Formats: sequence, C-alpha cells, structure tokens
Amino acid sequence: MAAFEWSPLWLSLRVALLATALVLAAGIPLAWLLARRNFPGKDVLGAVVSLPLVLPPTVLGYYLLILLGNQSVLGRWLNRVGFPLVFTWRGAAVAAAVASFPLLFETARAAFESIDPRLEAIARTLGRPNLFIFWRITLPLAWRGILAGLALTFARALGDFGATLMVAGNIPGRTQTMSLYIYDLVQANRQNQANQVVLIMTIVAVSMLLTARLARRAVK
Amino acid sequence: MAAFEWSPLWLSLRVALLATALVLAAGIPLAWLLARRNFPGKDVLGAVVSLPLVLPPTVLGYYLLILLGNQSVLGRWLNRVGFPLVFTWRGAAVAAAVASFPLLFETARAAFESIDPRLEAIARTLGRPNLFIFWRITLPLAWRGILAGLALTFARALGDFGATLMVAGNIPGRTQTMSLYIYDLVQANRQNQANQVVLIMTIVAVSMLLTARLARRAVK
Amino acid sequence: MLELRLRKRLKNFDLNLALSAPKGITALFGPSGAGKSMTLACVAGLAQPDAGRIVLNGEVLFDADRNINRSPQRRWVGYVMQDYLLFPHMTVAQNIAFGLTRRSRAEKKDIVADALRRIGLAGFERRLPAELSGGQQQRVALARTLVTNPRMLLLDEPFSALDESTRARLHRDVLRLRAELDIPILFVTHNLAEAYRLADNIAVLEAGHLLQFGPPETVIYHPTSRTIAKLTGGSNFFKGRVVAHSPAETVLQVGQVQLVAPPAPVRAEAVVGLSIRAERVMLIRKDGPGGRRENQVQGHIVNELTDGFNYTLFLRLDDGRRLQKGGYDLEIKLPAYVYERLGIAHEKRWAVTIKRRAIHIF
Amino acid sequence: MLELRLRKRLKNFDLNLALSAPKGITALFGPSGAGKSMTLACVAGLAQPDAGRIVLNGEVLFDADRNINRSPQRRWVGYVMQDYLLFPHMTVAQNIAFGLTRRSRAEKKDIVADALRRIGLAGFERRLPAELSGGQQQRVALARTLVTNPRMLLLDEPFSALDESTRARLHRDVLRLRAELDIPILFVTHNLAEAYRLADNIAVLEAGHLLQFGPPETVIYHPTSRTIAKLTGGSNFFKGRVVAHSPAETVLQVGQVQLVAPPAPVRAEAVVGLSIRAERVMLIRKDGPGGRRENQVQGHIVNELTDGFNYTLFLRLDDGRRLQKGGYDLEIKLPAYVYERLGIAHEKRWAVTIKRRAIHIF
Amino acid sequence: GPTQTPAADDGVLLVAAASDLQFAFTEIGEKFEQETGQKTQFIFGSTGNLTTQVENGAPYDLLAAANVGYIDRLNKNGLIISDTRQMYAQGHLVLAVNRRAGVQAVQLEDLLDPAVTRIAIANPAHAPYGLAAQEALQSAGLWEALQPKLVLGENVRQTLQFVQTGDVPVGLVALSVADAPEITCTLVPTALHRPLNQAVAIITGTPHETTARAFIEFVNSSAGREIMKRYGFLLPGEF
Ligand SMILES: Nc1ncnc2c1ncn2[C@@H]1O[C@H](COP(=O)(O)OP(=O)(O)OP(=O)(O)O)[C@@H](O)[C@H]1O
Ligand SMILES: Nc1ncnc2c1ncn2[C@@H]1O[C@H](COP(=O)(O)OP(=O)(O)OP(=O)(O)O)[C@@H](O)[C@H]1O
Ligand SMILES: [Mg+2]
Ligand SMILES: [Mg+2]
Repeated sequence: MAAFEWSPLWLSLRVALLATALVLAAGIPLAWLLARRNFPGKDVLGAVVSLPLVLPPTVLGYYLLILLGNQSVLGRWLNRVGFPLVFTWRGAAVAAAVASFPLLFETARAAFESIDPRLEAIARTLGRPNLFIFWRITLPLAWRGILAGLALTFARALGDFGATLMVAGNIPGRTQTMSLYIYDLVQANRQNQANQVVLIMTIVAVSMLLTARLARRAVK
Repeated sequence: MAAFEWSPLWLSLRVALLATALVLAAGIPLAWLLARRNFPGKDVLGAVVSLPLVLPPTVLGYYLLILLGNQSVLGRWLNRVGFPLVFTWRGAAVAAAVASFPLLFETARAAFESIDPRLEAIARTLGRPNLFIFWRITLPLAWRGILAGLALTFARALGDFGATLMVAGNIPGRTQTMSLYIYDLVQANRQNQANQVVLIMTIVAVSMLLTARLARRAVK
Repeated sequence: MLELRLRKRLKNFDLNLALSAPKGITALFGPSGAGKSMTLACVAGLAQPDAGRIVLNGEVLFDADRNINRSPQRRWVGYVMQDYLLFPHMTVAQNIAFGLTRRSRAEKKDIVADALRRIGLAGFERRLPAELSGGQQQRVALARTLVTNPRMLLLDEPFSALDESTRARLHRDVLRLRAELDIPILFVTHNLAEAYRLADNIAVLEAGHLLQFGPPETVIYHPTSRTIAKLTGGSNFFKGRVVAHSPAETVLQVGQVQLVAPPAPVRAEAVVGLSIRAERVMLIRKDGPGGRRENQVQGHIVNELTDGFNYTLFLRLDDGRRLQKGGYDLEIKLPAYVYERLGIAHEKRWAVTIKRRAIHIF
Repeated sequence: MLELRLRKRLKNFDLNLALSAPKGITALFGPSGAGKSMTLACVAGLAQPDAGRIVLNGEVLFDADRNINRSPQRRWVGYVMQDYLLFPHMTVAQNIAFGLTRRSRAEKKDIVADALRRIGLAGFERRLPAELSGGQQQRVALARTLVTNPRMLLLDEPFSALDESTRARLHRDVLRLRAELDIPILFVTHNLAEAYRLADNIAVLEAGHLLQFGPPETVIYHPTSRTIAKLTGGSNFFKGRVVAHSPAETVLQVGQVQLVAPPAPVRAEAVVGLSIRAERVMLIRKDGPGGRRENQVQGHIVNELTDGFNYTLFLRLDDGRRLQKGGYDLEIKLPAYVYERLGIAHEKRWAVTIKRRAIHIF
Repeated sequence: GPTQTPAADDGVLLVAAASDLQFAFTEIGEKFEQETGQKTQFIFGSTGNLTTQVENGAPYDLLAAANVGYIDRLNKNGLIISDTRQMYAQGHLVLAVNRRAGVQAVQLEDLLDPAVTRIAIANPAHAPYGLAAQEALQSAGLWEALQPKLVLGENVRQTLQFVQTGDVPVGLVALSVADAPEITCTLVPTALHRPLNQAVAIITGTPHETTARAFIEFVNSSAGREIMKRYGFLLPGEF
C-alpha cells in the first residue's frame, strides 16, 4: 500500500478554513440584515442566496468557472492584479464558500430571529453603539445557531467536491483536496486506500466537530 | 431547441420531499435527544452524524451503494421483501436524505438547545405527558431553527448529485433527477438547454423557499 | 423637565396622554394594563408612538409631525424594565458594566463593586443572571441602569420583588439620587405608600388616559374621580344628592342620612359621587368628652378583618339611618392597638363620627 | 399536608430546611435571596435537592435515600413561578387551557372564559403573552395553574405586579380556593399585610434556613430573632441588660433607661436583644388623664416621614434618659389623623409611653 | 448473479456508456430506433462508476466501457454474458487547443512553450484517456517537465470543458468529444500510448438480451460503424 498522502489533507483544511472565514464574513452581516431589517425584496434575496444548495455542485462549479475564469471581465481583472482564482487553492476556497454559504446564512438568520429584540433594545438605552451591541449581545446570544451553521459550513467546505473540481482543477499537490483525492482513489478502484483516507478524514472531521462542541460547552 | 423535459423536475420534487420527510423523522428525535439528554458518547455521536457532509457526495454514494446494493445482506433483504432501494427513486431519496441529514440535525439541535428549559419544566408541572409537551412547547419554540434546517435539507436534497448518481443511477425517466439532468446537459455540451433548466430549477427552488418563508411569517 | 404628548393605538384602547414631569420623582400609578409600561417604552425609544411629541429638557426626542425619532442611544434615558431583562450570557459584573463607556478597566471594576455593595450584592460579580433570585435580578437591573448617569430615569416597578428592608434601603438610594442628580424620574409603582413616600408628583393613568396629576397629598385627599379614589385606597363609595351648598360646606343626602361635607363645585339637587376614607371614620369613646360630633351615626359591627397592624370594621347603621341597602354601611379602618384599647373585640355597638375632611365629592 | 426536609447546595449558602405545611395557606417570608423560590422549585420537582424527603399527603414525592424522584407530572403540584413563564407562542386561551385534560373543546372554552373573567381579563383569549402588560401576564400565569385542580399550590409572589384593587379581588379568590379545595398552599410574598391577611401560618426563611414557623400573630408579635423582627416590620432594636426578672415581668436596662418588658426566659445580668414596635409607642396627650404611665419617657421629635396614611416620628429622648447614642432614640409610627388631631406639626416636645407588650426580647 | 430490480419494465434498452461515447451513441441510438423501433436510453458516466453500479445490481442491459479492463473485471465475477464481450472501437487521443488561447500546439513538444500555461488531461488514476495522455507524454519524455502545468478533469468531457471555457489553453482529450467550435484538434500518434480498447458486453440477467445483442450488432453494422467513424473512433479491424 502506498504511503499516506498528507498534502491533500493540509490543503483541504486550508481550503475549508478560508472558505469558512469567507462565509462568516459575508453570511453573518447578511443574515443579520435579513433577520432584523425590513426592505423590499428581502424574502426573495433570502431565497436567492440559498440557491447554491439547489444546484448540483459541478454545475455550480461550471458557472463559477465561467464567472471567475479568463472569459469574464472579473476573471481577467483578477488575473491582471495577480490574484487569479481559477486553478488555485484560493479558487477552491471560493468555490467551497459559495457552495456552503447558505448553510451558515440560514442558521444564523434563524438564530438572530430567535433573539428577544428587547434585549438589544435595552442595550441601546444603555447608550452603546449598535455595532458594539451586535458584538456583545446579538452575536453571543445567537452563538449556538451560528456555531451549528459554522460546523455545517466547515464540514461542507471540507467535503466539497463538484464545485472545487471545476474551479480549482484537480492539480495534485496544489488543488487536489482530500475530497478529490478520495474520489480519485475510489474511481481508480483502490478501495483499500480510499477506505484508509476516508478513515483519516473521518477522524479529522470528528475531532474538529468535537472540539467545536466542547468549546461551545465551555463558553456556555 | 428540444421541448422541456418535465419528468426530472417531478422526480426531483418527489425525491426531495421524501428525503426531507425521512430526515425530519429521524433528525428531530435525534436532535432532541442530543440537546436535552446526557449520555456517554453523546458528543461523538453528534459529530459522527455530521459526517455525511464531510465526505464527497459521490464517495458517500459509493458507500451507500455498497451498503444497500445486492452485494450486502441488507440490500439482498430489501430485494427479497420487494423494496429494493438501489436504482429506484426511493433509493435516490435515501441517498439525498443521508447526504442532507446533518443540515436538519445540526440546526434543530441548536434550536432545541436555545429553548429555556424552564418552559418545558413548567409545562410538566401542568400535568401533560412529555410527548405532548414536545409537540406543543418544544417543537413550536424551535420552529425557526427547524424550518431553516428543513429549507436547507430540502434544497440540498433537491440539488443532490453525487450520492444520487451512485445509488440511483442516472436513468432518464426513472431516476434521473433535475440535478443529474442538468449535469448531463452540461456534459453533452447543450449549454443553452442547461441554462434553461437551471433557470426553471432556480424559479422552482426560489418559490418553494419563499413559500416556506411566508408560511413561517404567517404562523409567527 | 419631560414634556410628553403621545398617542398610540393598542389592542384594547388607545394610549392618549399629555404629561409634563418636572425634575424630581413622578410616580405613575394606575391599574394593571393602564399603559404605564408602554408610556415608559415610548419615552425610552423602544416603542414608537403613532403621534405626538416627547421633549426632554428642551431637546426633542420624538416628534411625529417633524419626523424626529432619536435612537435610544441618543436619548440618554435610563430604563429599568418591568421584567429586568438582564443579558443572560453575561455575568452580573458584565451586565452592570455594560453601559460604562470611556472608563478604564479598574475604574469599571470599582464602579461595579460600589454598585453591588449598594444593592446588597457584594461578591456576586461572577454570577450569571440565571443563578440569581428574582429580587437579586431586579436589583442588578437597577444597578445596570443607574451607573450610566442618564439624563432621565424610567423605573418600571423597580422594587416589586423586594422585601421591605431591602426596599427601604433602595428607597433611600433613590431619594439620594433625586437630590444629587436633579433629573426627572418616572417611577411606576402599585404601592401607594411607596409613591407617597418617594414621589413629588403622582400621575394616575387608566386605560391609556391621564386621570389626575399632582402632588401625592392632592391626589390622595382630593381625587378627581371615583376611579382615582379607588386606586388610592379609598372605600365607602356612595351616591348623594346635594341638599345645600355654600362656600363653607356642602350638605348631602346619602341614603337616609344627611352628611356635611367640604365645599365643592356642585349644583343644588345634583346627584354626586362621594367616598368616605375608611381610616378617617372615628369611633367615639364611651368615656370621652360628651356632645354630638360632626356627622355622627350609630350602628354595630357586623364583620371585621385584620392584617395584623390594622383592623377593618364593617359597620351596619341602625335602621332608619342607613347609608345604603345591603349588609353594611361603612368600612372603618383603625390601628390594632386602638382596636385593643377600645376593647372592640367585646363591644360591637358603636357611635362613629365622619369628619367632613374624610368625605370626597366628585 | 406537606412534609418537607431538604438540603441543597447553592452558590452562596446551603438550603437546609425542614417544614410541615398543613392544609391551608403557608406564607413563605424572607429577604430577597433567602431560598424561597428554590424551595418551591424543589417541591414542584423542577430542582432536585441534594438530600432530603418531600411527602405530600402521605405520598412520597422525593426521597434521596430511597432514590424516589417523581416527575413533575406525577406530583400534581400547581406552580406559579416568579417570572410567570407563559408559553410565548400560545395565546392566552391556549396558555390557560394547556393543563386541561380530558375535557371537550366546549368545556375547555367555558373554563378558560370563566378563568379570564375571574382574573379580570375577559376578552383577552386571543392575545399573545407579548401583547400583555406585566400584571396581565402574571394573572394569566395564575389562571393557567389554578384551572388544573392541583393537590397543592405553590405561588411565588403571584400578586407582585398588581394594583391594590386587582390584588384584593384575587386575595378573595385565593381565600375561596383555600376553603373549597382544602389543599396546602405555599405562598411566597414580601408583603407582610398580605401574608397576615391570607396565611394560616408564616414560615420565615433566611439564608436557606427556617427561622420561625407559626401563625401570623405569633410570628409578628413574638419573633424569635432580631432578623424576624426586622422582616416583620419591627424597628427600634436595642441591646439591654436584664436587671430583674420574674414570672410577671422582665426589667431591662437599656442605655440610661430602665424598661419593664413582658416575662421572658432570660438570666439575670444577661445581655439580650430587644425591639420596640414603632406603632405601639404612644404619645401622651397633654389634655389626657394625668399620672405616670408604664415606661414613660420624654423627648422631642427630630425628624418625621409620612406615606400619606401614617407618620413615622423620630424621637430624641432628653439627655440622661437616652436609650442609645446617636441622633434619635425611638421610631414612632402613628396614623395621619392622629398626627393631625394631636397637632404634632406644631408641637415637637412629647412624653411617650412604651407599653410592655410593645417590647420583644430575643 | 445480479438480481434485476423490478422497476417498471417499459421495454427500453438501458445502455450504460462511457463519457467519450456521449455524442456517438446518442446518434446511434436515434438511428437504432428508426430502424428497429426499439427505444434506447443511455446512461453516460465514468466507466468506473458504471462498473461499480453494475456490481451492485444496476438494471443496465449492457455496458459500453471506455476500457476493456472494466469489462474483464465484471467478467471475472460472472456479471456479464461472457460471449457478448467484444471490442467495438478504439479511442483516439487528440491535442485540443482553444482557438482564442493564442497558443500554437500541434505536437506534444509544443506544450513546453511557456505560453501554454496549463494543460488539461483526464485523471490518469481512473480515466482511460487520462492514462493514455500520461503514457503519451511519458513516451515523448515530457511528463516530468509538464507535471506542474497539469489540471485533472474528472473525465474527458470535463477535461474538454476546461479547454472550451478557455481557462486552460490546451488539453489531451478523446477525439470523439472534441468536435466543438472553440477547439482545434491534432491527433496524437497512437504509438505513444497503449491502445484505448473499448469493449462492450451484455449484463447477466437482463430481460432484454435479444434486443441488447441487436444493439451491439447495430453498432458493428455499417450504419453504426459509419457514425462511430465520424466521431473519430477506430473500429475493429482497423487496429
Ligand atoms: N405589544 C402590545 N401590543 C398590543 N397591546 C399591548 C402590547 N403590550 C401591551 N399591550 C396592551 O396595552 C395595555 C397597556 O400595557 P402596559 O404594559 O403599558 O400596562 P401597564 O400599565 O404597565 O400594566 P401593568 O401594571 O400590568 O404592568 C395593556 O392593556 C396591554 O394589554
Ligand atoms: N441556579 C442557581 N444556581 C446557584 N445559586 C442559585 C441559583 N438560583 C438561585 N440561586 C441562589 O440561591 C439563593 C436562593 O434563591 P431563591 O431564588 O430561592 O431566592 P428567593 O428567596 O426566591 O429570593 P427573591 O425573593 O429575591 O425571589 C439566592 O441567593 C440565589 O443567588
Ligand atoms: Mg407594566
Ligand atoms: Mg424568588
């Protein structure tokens, strides 16, 4: 049996972390906006951002490739500024982020909606700016939901296959994530090795989810 | 341009609905158990059931195929009782259910954990059995989270590709869901038709998500 | 000075209120559901009136016509809500320090420790709200607001969950605050004694309307309506016909009795409402100085109640001199030691005198 | 009959309590944080004692030694929590009907309508809890529990958010319930008058311990400790030395004054605590019958407070006859009309008599 | 042997076929129906997946693999009717270049040009054309040097998509799928890699054995061969 390939694992973790960070940065504000503010088209927007889940990942990846590749203005611009996304690990992260965005978004929105708005209101009478209140009251109170969403996002990003494959290619050592590696092994009928890698992936994922869980327990 | 094929859409909806129902039936009790009861290994169990998300769907499908196909005891038994799963639309639903199980499970667990346990406690002093309390107090109070999880589950089931592909095959008219159809069209270089189908899929998904949203608004 | 004019549609009635609360303590008094809390919420900026204007010390906080609606942060109003609403994920110390801005960590710590000492919870810094008793939570909510030095205080039944001695201590704190800060304080309470003790003015609300506004003595001794008289502990409500009236007195025919009451703006023969304060009806000692007293009537005690400190006697007047039909005519309240000294336990027939000051006409 | 023995470790002290509450109303009385709510939670089965035993009418609800811990459902105990805890997603009607089992839809509707009428909220069936005022929520919580016909009632400050007249109406309801149902009712209150009026027994708690248990009169007039005397509205706390004692009386040296007190189980020369009830100190009328009274002293009023119905006077005794060092010696409470009749506003020098019954030794 | 799933048997012939047959078989299917009135339904996918599915009871009637190895794997387990196993085509590897990529590549050595930033091939780990591409590059002595430029597609179709979108200028794909307007192709000499022998077989237990045999016959008929040829396959007898 071949020696175990560690590079896909590191790459996967890197991709999943970056993707989760991206989702976090975009998803939390959007979720808050849709939970707490009213504006026309709000529900449609909410449904639209959940779309990446509905499309088959490969197809999603295909559209992303077209959007980010050098056929598009955006892609060419990214190329020019020296920050190309397609066929890079960063691209894999972007693809995974788009694919798993709804997971955080939806759970965070539900969590925000469940908070008693009077708690935020009373915080405002205490004279603190809204951003401060968001950090100190809203976010901590929505923490459970957000953490659940984060765990889902991270897991999904770790496991993303279709979108990553299209956008990042499957370049061994560069963009071949764990998911792609496992897929290749299974396809190549190297079941034993695949099982071994799945096992390692499982251990890594379970221990990360467990850590998150215990951290949540601790802050509670 | 060829006439639009409706059968994949109906099939997809059927598959997604059955999958969502399955996830609901299994996910809610499990989520409640993990949110409200303490037992050894509870955290590990919680992490393990989130695994389907981490595995690339095709690989997940591969394992499911082996588990449910006629190479396995379970698969042969299913066959004998006249309820085969592999290469049927029910199999597609099972695959989609497994793949999207963590979505409902995680969000429902977070929602259950966010409920003030004293509300359930006071309900118990009012003499109602625990199951009644679960139905009338716990579930409605966790509703937001559960609905978010359901929307995610449904969308994910609708969009499932890898697992369905492996377990159910991609048999037009029988197990070819929307997702697989889109994939086929893209593969067959029929971009225009693919775009058209994606558009319809998008409209269907958005309107279903919107309906759920409005329903949620109404009960609130 | 808080000037308030607001209208807000509620489920069962419209809140429709105009009120000027000067510096010092204004007690909001009224039955459950009168709109007291909603009024405070509007002032704090947590609820939005449909129409009206809220001005604090000349600054417009809200003006529906001019579309002004300051955010709660920019109103600098301290608000202690009826159900406390501590931040459940923060410790007691974090809760209290929440509104403290531009202070060093050490300063904050000092302020918090000081506040906790004052509310009798020194050493509770690291507790979570869920680990506090009801009264402890209430005090923390109070402290959380007080440390922010607001320009106005809104206190919604801030002592309802406290025992007498803790309450008395906090009363002293509130009075000290009033003296030190010189800001308007709106204070909701159901406890008339508390309102009287603390308030410079009492505002009586019912069903969203302001019924009366004035110093405690006025509201208690000169209620302008039966509702207010009831709310402020009045009893013995009757209807009477004006027999005569002069700048010196009003004479009323109540049932079979003529009562001399204080002067009032009434017309002859008009039917008016009146109440007789139960604690102002005097039993006449048999060994006391003789001579007929004002509004003297005679009867026997048919029932009595006590709360340990006071007795409530129910007196039925002799036939031919009844104030009303029914089991009894007059409710009389007297301290337990008077009850004992007069030997009421053994002697049920009494003559009583109703001082004219005890009678309110509205 | 509820028999209760429990021990539970809390953050700042241990709850350690044994109590037998017979049928009828037992008021739990004690300072904020004493452990009253926690005791109720243990009885209802919402908190678990570390040790002990809870027996209701002979049925063991909890026994740590025998590992018995009945579920709340099987305790049939009605519990109204301090913070109401209405089900936020249900209407008022649904909340109240929650505990109604085996009833037809129509029956339920009748029961709910009846309960709502009784708490003065007829027509509020379809409101959500968030659309109710604090006092309205409290009443709904009460109704929700009462309709279930429990075998025991636990009421945690059930009237704290209500105005006097609503409260009085509900008092009557509770008294009627006691008569009809004949079950033990544990009733937490901070209002001594309420406790006295409603309760058959008062249990005084402090820091998790039962200090005294007995009928209201006993607890109020014969407090067994300074804490209880304080809680039950006592004032004028002193230390005194026993000069003489006989089965008829105890003579105490308090400061520079000798006081004659009721007989008490004390030793000669012992230093004891005593309190003098403020409402039992009598001012001596200058026009009254002459002659020296019991424990008569002389002084002048240095300060006075009023809540509209009563005056509290602070009397400083003449030098050489001081009870204690400091600004004043005696707190005296009297009704407002007495204050007026005696003309205290204009006359500050008074002789007073301290009836021996006013003195409690502990 | 595999049990047929009792799905509604509508008499349609289910043909599982490798991705590189996507276009050729679709056309053959239409012709076959015209001639015989027999409907066919194609399931295109990676041969590996399709084989695994057959092993687990997929209700396919026949499998047209891109690599004879998979047919042999099934044969070993008795999952195909042995006598039906036969070669039907040989695939051809081409060098596909995106017209707008601005690179000139007509032979493998041109791939060394720095203008060729990336090269798409199917995944050699499991895709037959990927393996052929690897062998060809190895034979040409370029494998090591080109390693950093490689982007791996899941199958030939996806590999071509990389080139079609222009994100990868050049790819090594099957001639059978390379007919796209954005693409120019050059054949890669077959000598550079082991032959891409494609085999077909009927699955054991199919209720449509006769029809399946007819279909294989049709592929090998002159009409079928004509179509296959047009899509760039070499046919039995030609290799
Ligand atoms: N969110 C709401 N929507 C509609 N009506 C409401 C809402 N909140 C309160 N009300 C109603 O408005 C009235 C005034 O409520 P408010 O809370 O101001 O009463 P309150 O005077 O504070 O009473 P309490 O002494 O019981 O606290 C009540 O009758 C209540 O039912
Ligand atoms: N969950 C908890 N964990 C630890 N300590 C607690 C918890 N809940 C309450 N306590 C503490 O136990 C003591 C008794 O609390 P309890 O709620 O029984 O007081 P209480 O007598 O009802 O007071 P109040 O009149 O203020 O409601 C308090 O000092 C409180 O701080
Ligand atoms: Mg209120
Ligand atoms: Mg309490």
